[in-house]
Amino acid sequence: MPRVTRRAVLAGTAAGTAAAVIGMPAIAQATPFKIGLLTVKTGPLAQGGIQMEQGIMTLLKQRGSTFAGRKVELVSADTGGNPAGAKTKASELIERDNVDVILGPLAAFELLALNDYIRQKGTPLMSLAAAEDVTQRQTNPFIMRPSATSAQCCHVLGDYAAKELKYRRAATISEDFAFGYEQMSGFQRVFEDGGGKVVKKLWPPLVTPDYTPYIAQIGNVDCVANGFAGSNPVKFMRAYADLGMKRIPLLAGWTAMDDALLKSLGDEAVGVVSAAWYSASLDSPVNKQFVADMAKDHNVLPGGYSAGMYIAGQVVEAALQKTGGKSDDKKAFNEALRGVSLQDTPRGPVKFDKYGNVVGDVHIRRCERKGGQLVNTIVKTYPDVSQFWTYGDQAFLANPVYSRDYPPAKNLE
Amino acid sequence: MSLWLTLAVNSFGLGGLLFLLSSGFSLIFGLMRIPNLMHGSFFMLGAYFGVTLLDRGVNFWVAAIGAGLLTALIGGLIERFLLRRLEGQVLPQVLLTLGFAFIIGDVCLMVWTGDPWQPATPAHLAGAVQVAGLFFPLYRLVILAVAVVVAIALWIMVDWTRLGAMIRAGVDDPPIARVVGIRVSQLFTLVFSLGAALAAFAGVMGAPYLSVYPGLDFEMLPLALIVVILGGTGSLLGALVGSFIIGFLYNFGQAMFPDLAYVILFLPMLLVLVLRPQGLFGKVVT
Amino acid sequence: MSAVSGLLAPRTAAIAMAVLLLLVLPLWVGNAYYVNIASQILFFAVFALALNVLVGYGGLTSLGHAGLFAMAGYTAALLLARGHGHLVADTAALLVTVATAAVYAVLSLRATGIGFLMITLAIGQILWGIAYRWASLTNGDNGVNVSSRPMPFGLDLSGADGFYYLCLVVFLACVGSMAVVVRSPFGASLRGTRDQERRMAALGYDVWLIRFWAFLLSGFWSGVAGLLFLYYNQFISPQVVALTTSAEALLMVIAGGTATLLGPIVGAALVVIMKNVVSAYIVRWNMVLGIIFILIVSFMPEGLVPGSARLWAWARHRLRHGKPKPAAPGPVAAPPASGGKEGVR
Amino acid sequence: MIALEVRALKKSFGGLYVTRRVDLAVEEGERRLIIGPNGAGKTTLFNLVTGEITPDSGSIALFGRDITRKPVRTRAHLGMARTYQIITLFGRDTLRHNVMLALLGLSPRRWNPLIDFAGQRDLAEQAEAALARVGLAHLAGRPLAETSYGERRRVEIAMALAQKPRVLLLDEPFAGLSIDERQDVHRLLMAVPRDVTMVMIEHNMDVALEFAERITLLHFGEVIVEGTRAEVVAHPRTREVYLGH
Repeated sequence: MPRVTRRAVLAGTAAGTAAAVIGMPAIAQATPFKIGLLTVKTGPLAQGGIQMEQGIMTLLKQRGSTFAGRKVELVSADTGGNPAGAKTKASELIERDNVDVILGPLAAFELLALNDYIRQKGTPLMSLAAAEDVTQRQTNPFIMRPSATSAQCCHVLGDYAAKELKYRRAATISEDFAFGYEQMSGFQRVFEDGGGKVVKKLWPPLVTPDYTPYIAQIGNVDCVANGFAGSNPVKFMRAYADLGMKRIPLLAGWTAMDDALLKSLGDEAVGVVSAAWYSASLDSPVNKQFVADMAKDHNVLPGGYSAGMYIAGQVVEAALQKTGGKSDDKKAFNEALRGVSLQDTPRGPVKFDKYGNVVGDVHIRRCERKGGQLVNTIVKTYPDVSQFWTYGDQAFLANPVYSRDYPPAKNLE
Repeated sequence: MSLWLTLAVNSFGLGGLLFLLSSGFSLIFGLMRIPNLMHGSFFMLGAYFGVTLLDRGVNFWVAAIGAGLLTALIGGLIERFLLRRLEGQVLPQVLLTLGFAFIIGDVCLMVWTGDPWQPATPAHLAGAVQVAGLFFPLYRLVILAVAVVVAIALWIMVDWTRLGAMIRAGVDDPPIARVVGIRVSQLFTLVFSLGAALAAFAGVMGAPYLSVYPGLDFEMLPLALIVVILGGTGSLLGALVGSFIIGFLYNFGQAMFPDLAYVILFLPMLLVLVLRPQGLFGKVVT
Repeated sequence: MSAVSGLLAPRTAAIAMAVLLLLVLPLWVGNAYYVNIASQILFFAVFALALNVLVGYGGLTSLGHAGLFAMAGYTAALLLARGHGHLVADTAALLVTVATAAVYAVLSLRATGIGFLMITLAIGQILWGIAYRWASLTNGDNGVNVSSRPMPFGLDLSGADGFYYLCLVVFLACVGSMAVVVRSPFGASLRGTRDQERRMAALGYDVWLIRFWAFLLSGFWSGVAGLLFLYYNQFISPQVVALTTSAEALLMVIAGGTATLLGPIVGAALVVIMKNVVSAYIVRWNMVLGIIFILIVSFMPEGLVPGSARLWAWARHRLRHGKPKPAAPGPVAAPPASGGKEGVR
Repeated sequence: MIALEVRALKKSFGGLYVTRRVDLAVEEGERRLIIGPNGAGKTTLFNLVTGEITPDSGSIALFGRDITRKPVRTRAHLGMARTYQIITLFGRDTLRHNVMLALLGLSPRRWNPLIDFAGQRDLAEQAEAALARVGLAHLAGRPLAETSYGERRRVEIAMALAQKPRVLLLDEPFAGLSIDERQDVHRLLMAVPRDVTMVMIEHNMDVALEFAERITLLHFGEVIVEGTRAEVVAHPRTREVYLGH
């Protein structure tokens, strides 16, 4: 019987470690509900990954690690921020730890590497990563996204830039990978539909020690839209200001002006207009509680990475309430997840379209300095924004997925 | 036109930073023949030390030099107690320096978290110089100036002091240096510490515009490698020229041939290695 | 010497036991996750063994092998993505990888020692730069997906067990071929060029050509490992080509023990287990891995496998201190004449 | 027939002539001794002859065939073998393995990756025969690292002889040996049949005088004196540059 003993020991150790991680007493109940968190705790992407873990831990602490009367256990896995790691760790969570649901991963390329595997295993996954097609043309019945697709906020940003700010000529700059392409394409499409022209598109690589060679190419435009992520926005905005570019207004996607980044930014960020699905300054009781607990437990101002996982946890909780705490029937539980509709989340009301992607508010914020602190002040809210913007799913899905070449940039100079 | 000018000026700024980073690497590599794969880690560690000191309100230059000294101490200890015993054994040296690179990277993540740190550019060095309607960040020019000062200081040290004479003797012919009574082991510790200090100093100098974040170590390491290979190991002039060549290749490569930017960056290194293994300014070692 | 035949029998038995254990491993661990980890160890071991041909037997330390590993993966992935079949894609991948290895060899064999290390590193970085930035060709950071694993002879490899057995077959083929090559005249020549390059030339050997063939052999198995990696993940991205992958492979070889067959396998197991299993329990696993490397350098600079053998011999000697023992405790008797550290263990 | 002919050989390192102008003609079967003080260019001459360094000008011929531009390994295949002043053997391997490597170097089997090297009976037997010739048969299975210096010198010679060379170049084969060992090696060399032409470098003239019929005295990269044993010893230049101190 070596087999049974060995596995039992390992499972026990895993549970103990997970409990230690979330600072809970060990859970004695027979079958706790297991949440697997696919995050990044080492390497260059660790910043966002650590925030993800803090977000879900805050929710669990608020709920005393109990959803719908059932004990909840968190198993955290570090992918190291690369696709191969994500694959291995997903397999660890599903096949060794038998988790009931996965939250994460962080990066689009991780999610893309997992898509087929999740489809095959049928364990529901609540993604933070934005790889659009996973909830569009390659829709996966087990993947949901309570955060946003890449373009979901940038559609709004394009609309605001063209209609409210009346910009006519824009340059875009973002990392040379799917998340960047999808954001900037979304911006371009709506901005150009609104009468603007994207005249320059720049794609620095994910790792760029110095953005000057790119910024120097920007030229004569009314505004610059950027979609940087991770720690890159900090570097980019400083270089932008250093090169005397602040005379050209800067627009930003949600990761580029995430609230969690504010503490790393200085005056170069003042005045930047961003579109985000979450803002720490949102005035609702649930958000105030979330912000307060994050400050208390982790001494941070939460941004989308934390909020995304907090909300993903709320969705799981709501589904468990619907099933009466049961998750044995994977199919029924997955149905319950996809049918969740919540009013009170830190970002506001949340519901899901039939592709598993969230429909929710998107906020336009302007960065200001208030009492010495940088704050993203909400200036306008677009309610119930869908991943398809106003195009409708049929029409939207008839086109290819957003990429470096689609929609074609006809106005480049 | 303005684009080219901006790129050119920026190339010098980046070149200056690369020189600060790679001059120490060049000395270590030239004198001790150690492929110091933790040189990028020294850069990152120094930068973190620097931002922490700056956060406490320490003067920028004091922070930069303090970070250099702290890192020199760490580097010196590693050399004295571990690397020393591995003289001439490339494989264990690789294993050891990589092992420390892993450890330093993880310690930094633990201590300074994954958040990017970007200290404000020191007030007296901030701002931009406006020439012909173009903005050049003053700070890049400051880095260039500092690099030139450090280059001159190193040049004086290597060419005019007794220590420098010993280093030159060691670079040119280690066995002979030993025979003529140079205490090579102390010299090694000293040079290794100096290399670590220079890397850390470069880290602090770079922090206001590169920012500091996990992974910075392995971004900088290949750059230091290319510079040193290009210029020639153990040659300060080589490191200086190599730094500016890479500064230019980086800037113009990224702007003009983004698809092949890294090929453009690494191809010269390969060509030099294959066609002129001693580097552009290195001496032939017989 | 009767001691030799006396030692050979237990070795044969040990090898048989090891193969048997590997065969029943999926039944024993049962859990797909651990079977997958075992598969990873096997194909990384193939990669490390491939690198060991140069590092261990050739004395040529390559820090650019990720380029070869990924060249196979990318070639196959891109061909599959363009609608070619598995057979075509895999064959082409191996051919392209061997051709790339030839280019590596022509460029890097102008030097030895650190010069060789630097040239291979430079080539590796150039390939990384292409994978990373030439997005129209390689899809850049988004990587390339492979929708299915092949089904050779109708065997289903989509599950963990099926794929494990594929890895095992390839792994055994690799170890077997390495064992044969190492003991062959060619292997002896290669080791000779490592120890005494000038002398080998004076004895009539073509040192350059010996190293060239060794590079191709190393490239071939690196490519095979790269293909297994691709099919295991069904995905490849520029991170695979990065310097860290080359460094990791080199660490596997050095940590386990160069110029042994078992060393790279043990090294691969160490790194894979640290990365994947230990990381679930210890958040700071990178630090632990770093500390392990430093401990190995400090106490077993020749690597875990030869180091353990030395300690074991030493301990045994201490236990029977009444008996005089030859000065060099050294590795346990190797087959006659192939001698020394390089023996098949 | 002239076995080894060197004409107007010139080699300089960084402007410094190590071999200024050397002419040498060694008859087939001859025993030639090349002497000269330290720095006379003796080892450089050997390295030029074996091809480890290329001359600036001049030519080298082996049995009338020009080999000036041939790589080292080709010269080995044409029948040239050498021993080294500083021992360069394979320390981790057995004596048998060392000598087998020498045999393998001239065998097309060296490219074979599939057969078992240690199991090549014919090579092993030849190797053991070569070891027996130098009196080391009983140590064939011992790792080289566990043998004495004198034994290693003899392994050097065994390896060279095993290759059945037509021209054998010996670089200070007596260096570092005790008097007894010298005599052993000396006897060994005297027993080499006449179909092997031998050229020996020796720093110390006394040791090897009786070995050679003809002697060449090298000084500052030039041939100063050449002739029979008696002629060279009697020559005033010899006393001046060499025996004088």
